[in-house]
Amino acid sequence: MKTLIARKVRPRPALITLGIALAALSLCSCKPPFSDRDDIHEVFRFSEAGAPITMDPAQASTAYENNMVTSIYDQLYDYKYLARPYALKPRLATGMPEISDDGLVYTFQIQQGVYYADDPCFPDGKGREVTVHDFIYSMKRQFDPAMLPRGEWLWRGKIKGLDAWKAAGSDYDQDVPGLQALDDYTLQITLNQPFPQLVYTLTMGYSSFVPRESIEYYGREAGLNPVGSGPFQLESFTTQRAVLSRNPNYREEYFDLAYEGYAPETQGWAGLEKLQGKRLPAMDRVEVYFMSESMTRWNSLNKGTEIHFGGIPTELTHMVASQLSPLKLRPDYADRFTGMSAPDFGFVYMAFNMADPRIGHHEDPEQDRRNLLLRKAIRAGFDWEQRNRTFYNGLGQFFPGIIPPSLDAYDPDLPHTLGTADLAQARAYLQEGGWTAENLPRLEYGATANVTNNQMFEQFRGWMERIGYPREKVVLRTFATFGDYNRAIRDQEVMLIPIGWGMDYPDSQNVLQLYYGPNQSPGSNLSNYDNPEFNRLFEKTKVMLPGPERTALYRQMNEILLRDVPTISGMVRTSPFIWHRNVIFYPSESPHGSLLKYAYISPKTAEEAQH
Amino acid sequence: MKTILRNFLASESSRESLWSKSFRKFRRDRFGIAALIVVGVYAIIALGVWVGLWGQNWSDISDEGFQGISRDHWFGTNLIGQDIFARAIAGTKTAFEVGLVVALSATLIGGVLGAIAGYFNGTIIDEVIMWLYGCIDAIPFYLFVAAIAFAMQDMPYAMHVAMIATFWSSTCRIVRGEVIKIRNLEYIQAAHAIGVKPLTIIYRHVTPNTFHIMLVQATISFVGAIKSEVILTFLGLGVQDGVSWGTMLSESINEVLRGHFGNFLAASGFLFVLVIAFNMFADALQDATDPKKISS
Amino acid sequence: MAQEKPLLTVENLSVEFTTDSGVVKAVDDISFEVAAGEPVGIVGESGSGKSVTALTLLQLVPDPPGRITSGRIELDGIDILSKSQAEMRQIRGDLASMIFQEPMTALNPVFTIGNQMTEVIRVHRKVSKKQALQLAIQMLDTVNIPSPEKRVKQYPHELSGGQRQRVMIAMALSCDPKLLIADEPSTALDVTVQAQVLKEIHRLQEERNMSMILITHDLGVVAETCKRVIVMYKGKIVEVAETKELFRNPQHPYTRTLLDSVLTLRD
Amino acid sequence: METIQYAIRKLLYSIPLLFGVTLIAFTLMVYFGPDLTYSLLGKSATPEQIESVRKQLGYDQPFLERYLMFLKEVVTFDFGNSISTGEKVSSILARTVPVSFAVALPAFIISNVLGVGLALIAAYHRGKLWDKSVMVFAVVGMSMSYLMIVIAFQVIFSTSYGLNWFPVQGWVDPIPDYIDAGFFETIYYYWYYYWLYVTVPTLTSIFVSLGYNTRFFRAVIVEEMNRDYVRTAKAYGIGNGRIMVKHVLKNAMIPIITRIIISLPFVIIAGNLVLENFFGIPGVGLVTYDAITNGDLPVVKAVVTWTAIIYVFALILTDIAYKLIDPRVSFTK
Repeated sequence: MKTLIARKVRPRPALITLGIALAALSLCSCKPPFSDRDDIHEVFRFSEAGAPITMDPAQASTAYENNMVTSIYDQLYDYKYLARPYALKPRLATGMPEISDDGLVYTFQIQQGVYYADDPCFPDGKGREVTVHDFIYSMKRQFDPAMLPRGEWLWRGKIKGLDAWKAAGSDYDQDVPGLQALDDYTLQITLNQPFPQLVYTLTMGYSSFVPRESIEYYGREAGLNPVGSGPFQLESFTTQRAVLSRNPNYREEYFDLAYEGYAPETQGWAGLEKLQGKRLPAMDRVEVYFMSESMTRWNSLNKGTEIHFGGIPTELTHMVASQLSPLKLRPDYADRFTGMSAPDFGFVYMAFNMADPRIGHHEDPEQDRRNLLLRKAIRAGFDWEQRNRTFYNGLGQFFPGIIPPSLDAYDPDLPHTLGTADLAQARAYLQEGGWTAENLPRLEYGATANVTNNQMFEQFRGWMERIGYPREKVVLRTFATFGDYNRAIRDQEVMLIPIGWGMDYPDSQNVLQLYYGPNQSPGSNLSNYDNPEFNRLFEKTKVMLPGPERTALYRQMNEILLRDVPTISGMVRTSPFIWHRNVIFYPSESPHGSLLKYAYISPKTAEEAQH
Repeated sequence: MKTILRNFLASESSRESLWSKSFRKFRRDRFGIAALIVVGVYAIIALGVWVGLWGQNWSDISDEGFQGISRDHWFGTNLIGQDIFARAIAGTKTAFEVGLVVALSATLIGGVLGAIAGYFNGTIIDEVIMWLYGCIDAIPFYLFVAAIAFAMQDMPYAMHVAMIATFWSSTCRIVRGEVIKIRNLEYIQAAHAIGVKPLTIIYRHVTPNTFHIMLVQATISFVGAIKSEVILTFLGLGVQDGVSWGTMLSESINEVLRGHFGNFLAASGFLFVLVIAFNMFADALQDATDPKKISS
Repeated sequence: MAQEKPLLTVENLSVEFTTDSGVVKAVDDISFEVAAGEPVGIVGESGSGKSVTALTLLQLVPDPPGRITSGRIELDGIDILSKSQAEMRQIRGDLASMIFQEPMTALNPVFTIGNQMTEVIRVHRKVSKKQALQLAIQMLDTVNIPSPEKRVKQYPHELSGGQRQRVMIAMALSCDPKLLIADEPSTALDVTVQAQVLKEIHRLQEERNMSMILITHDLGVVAETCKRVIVMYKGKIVEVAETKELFRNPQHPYTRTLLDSVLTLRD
Repeated sequence: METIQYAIRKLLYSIPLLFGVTLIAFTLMVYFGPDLTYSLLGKSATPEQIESVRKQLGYDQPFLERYLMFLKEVVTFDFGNSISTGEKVSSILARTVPVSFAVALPAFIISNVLGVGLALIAAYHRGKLWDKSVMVFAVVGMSMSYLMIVIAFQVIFSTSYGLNWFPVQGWVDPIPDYIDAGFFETIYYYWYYYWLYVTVPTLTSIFVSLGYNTRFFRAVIVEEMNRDYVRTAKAYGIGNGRIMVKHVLKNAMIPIITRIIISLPFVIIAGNLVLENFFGIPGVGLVTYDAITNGDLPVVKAVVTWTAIIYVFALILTDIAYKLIDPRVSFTK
């Protein structure tokens, strides 16, 4: 047996080589597919910090949502692209409304021959013509609780019969006296009392023209399947990205510089002439990316190939820009980007919960007086100027009271010293009120849990320590979500409420209503401020047409707020934006929504291409 | 009866020798000792913060943010002008607090439940405990922690509770397995036979034999807790009012691109050194207390 | 026989172990010879260094903690200690084979008997899988395992302890080693099975005319199988003698205590 | 047959587990979870509106009623529509789970294979330099915070501050309609973009998990190497490499496979929310996290339930794997 079997020569043990398929990684050196094709569509890529949740005009309420809704749906009016201060222009309406002498009846004409985008919700998949019935339907939806509407408060009690319609059970077959279609293209709105801001509200996404077919066809998923007559239609939508493509049924609209309020001396740098005469939307395809991490957002923009337009993260502003107002980019960025700072159409402020007897209104007049002094002391210790420097690159703009500089009732003569801390004054107030480290109430500062809020709180605590507040008496109450924070505010449980207000239209009424007594939580009066004098003035101005008389009253109300200190306000934030050099764009914060149709990537000239 | 007693004594003495042997073995592990010293230094730092010796100025703000490195500010200052070094020092206390609270509670709960489950192996008690940790294991960690943190929001210990609620299960599983083994040993059977009450057996004879496992598990939980704290804080579920390395790292995310590495370096440096020391300590501890390794 | 060169020569072998409590000399300067075809017993209580000696013969002492500090081993003219691990692999299982004490764990539980046996055969012999399996079945038959064709497809846990030890023997002998080292081959088995297995080893050793080193703590086992006995105590060889001579006239006091224990048990 | 019977029996046994998971999830995430009411209201709400929304969300129902509703959803696998977007939960999962899976899978496979490989190398050279290097690497890897690695890797691989090889964020687009791509072009297109987007997240998660995997696998393998059969194999001249790869590895497979399979459901369903957040990947991790933070209960309920179900299946799968590996395992006990 032994002879039969040869001794085997053992091979050396083969080394266990871990051949991992990292070959895939080498692909970064090869060419992207289709990159040599010249018919690849140019896409405008836009980034935002947050994502829309729904695109149903009845519900869309955030800036992100409004941006989408106004790109997809048409409203009666819009703002001019370039005019500052903001100026209205008709969108679906053919002109400004005819208003009756008593200011109660508005008559609107809309364009004929405007069609919805094609969609399976229509009988043969073809978009039908837009009529004023769609507007009436949309307004009724705001008063139908089943639609979970969010814009109802704008028109509450204002349109004749609409609240009664809601009370009667929101039956869409029932007529509303205040919303009448005289014919398919003529709309008549009748008000209960004058509402000078009505036309402003008709630019908002809430008042879009919505085809009833689509809402009924898509049911609960209507918010994901918007069907409008606007410049774009929604191609796809995930939590990370929305893709908009040109609505082929979109009416002919051409860009006119002069009409949009172009001011060559201040806007000439933006290259907007290249847009002149272009049919809108200027791009076939727009991709909106939602990136909550500002680091990701910036990396993606700075790369030069991914995102065309975005904001500069606050933390990086100094690295990117040599000068902020007006924005001047550093040379290495200026080669690639154009930039501009645009002030927010809104502001941040810190409200005191006046319903909290520890700091707000108090039955006992003496305690009420002491509380006022405490609020004054806190305001004197609050350093907007430093907050601006640390969190807003000094780009923010402080304003006393509640009327921000972008509104005509803004009073430039108000004391701006309130914007900087005055420690001596603060301590004097505390002393006057008999407040000592022992008897000072605990300050509870509310916020949703995140890093920036935490830092803002710590800064606030630092200020309070400076005016003599013991560290342990300034505490942070965090909330996991904004919804929970909001609930606590509306339940009047939060003592110090740092919050922001995004304005809905350029009229001070929109901000003064924040202190109107009947608007107390759960309404928009988060401070739960209630002053009969203020309330009386508010009711008086509510129905007044714009004019010097109303402006004077607005200013008077603002001064009452400064005197009573229900709030420490406020600051208008300004965001620096940058975009690739070949992109033609002029950014703005709300009230604008539908800016995306103006975004344009200009083809490179031969010279530029060589460069 | 005599033999039973002798067995008892033998087991007691062998346990004693196991600990002294482990100690001897650990003492020879140079890495282990070095790691322990590092952990000790951190513990002293944390203790100092706790009693108020240093790191008390972590919340003081100054007018200028992002100051560079100077004698006053060893790692510079952060956005709102707070001294990063003081914050890192104060963060040590937070880390130890989170680590200790979570490690001790989770190990205690896991150990006790594991011992009970193991001792009553096969009975309904065992089934219930197994069911409980089965359920917890079936829910993804971050979802579970986030859910607890939300449900308990506004309570300063929400994060701790969340981590304890998830961390105990692995200790419980391991201790249970070990106890099932121990339970079948002669002397436990004997104790049982002479009528010693089950709880007494568990307390006197079973749990002491799982201490080495619990010790190692506690070190692992400690590291797990301070690492999870970072992610949870980043997600907004962690430390709310106070300072931790997690807050600092979250702050640093947007600072590194701007070229301010103070927060990032301080927090990740402090965290990294502690975690690596703890990991090495845990390793050395495991080596030293592993009876299999002692007998060989 | 005496003039012939011995198959195995061990000279001045010392092995040390590093333990928690310091360095221990497991084998201390031992020398012995095993002639071709000769069965030799190594006897000693546990810890006397006999197992370590056996492992050292095939360079199987784990290093660390074990370390061969001095000595020379010559097996069939090969200087074992100068060989690399790779070279040793060709020797193990082929020139010299080993049987272990614990048949329950010494076989890999997750492979079939046939798989494990053919693997050993194919490591040393250039044969096909089929041929190797054939050989394995033949070997199982040789060690008197009933229906070996069936057995090769079974897993270790499906066999009884005695059968498993027979499988080990079959495996050890499958490449016709010149030296068989049996480390307590029967200790873990039932008393009745013990005798059968020992008889089997004895028979095969004689049939094949192998040299054998039988390691045991039980002098009784040696008495039946080995001509010569080496007694080890605390790492040292304390006595080497013909088996009969040893039983009749033990020289070393330790041997006498060992003998006493055998005799008392037999009583 | 025996296996199927076993699986069915095991499934029945897992009903209490599912019950427990749903109860815990319900109590924590639904009953005490975030309140969506105010997110669904406008800027200025009236108490009646609040009441109406709470009613529509079912918040006014008692605990038991709501839990029973949930159980009914579990039994019928119909979790309805997301509260916030209105999208069907099933379509959310269908859209996002494959993406998370595609992102997690390469990292999962590579880090386990690499982990086993490194563990084998370390165990093979136990106590030597190789072992020590691997273990130091593992401990260092384990000691780094996830957040640190994500930040560093994004900067290093994807930005103009670093190598700039990969996109910062994003996910594979379908080929545009107007391009008619051939079969191979299509394959190349998806292959190319898939790796383009998945590489950096993959490297990140490999880096994060490799240390843990290697250490665990090494411990398992070392323990297995001390077994008697290894000594036997050695004594019969079988090479060390072969012993490691054939004998030791197969025996060590049971703990290895347990770890791998048990972690699989979390990889698929729970996704990886930090990664998805930083790299802009439309996966299920982020959707779930958003759902928890927004209080979008239908999504949370669906994800938790599905995870638990898949977890149970994974447990059964591990038991079956045991049987395949270890002939001693029997289901009939």
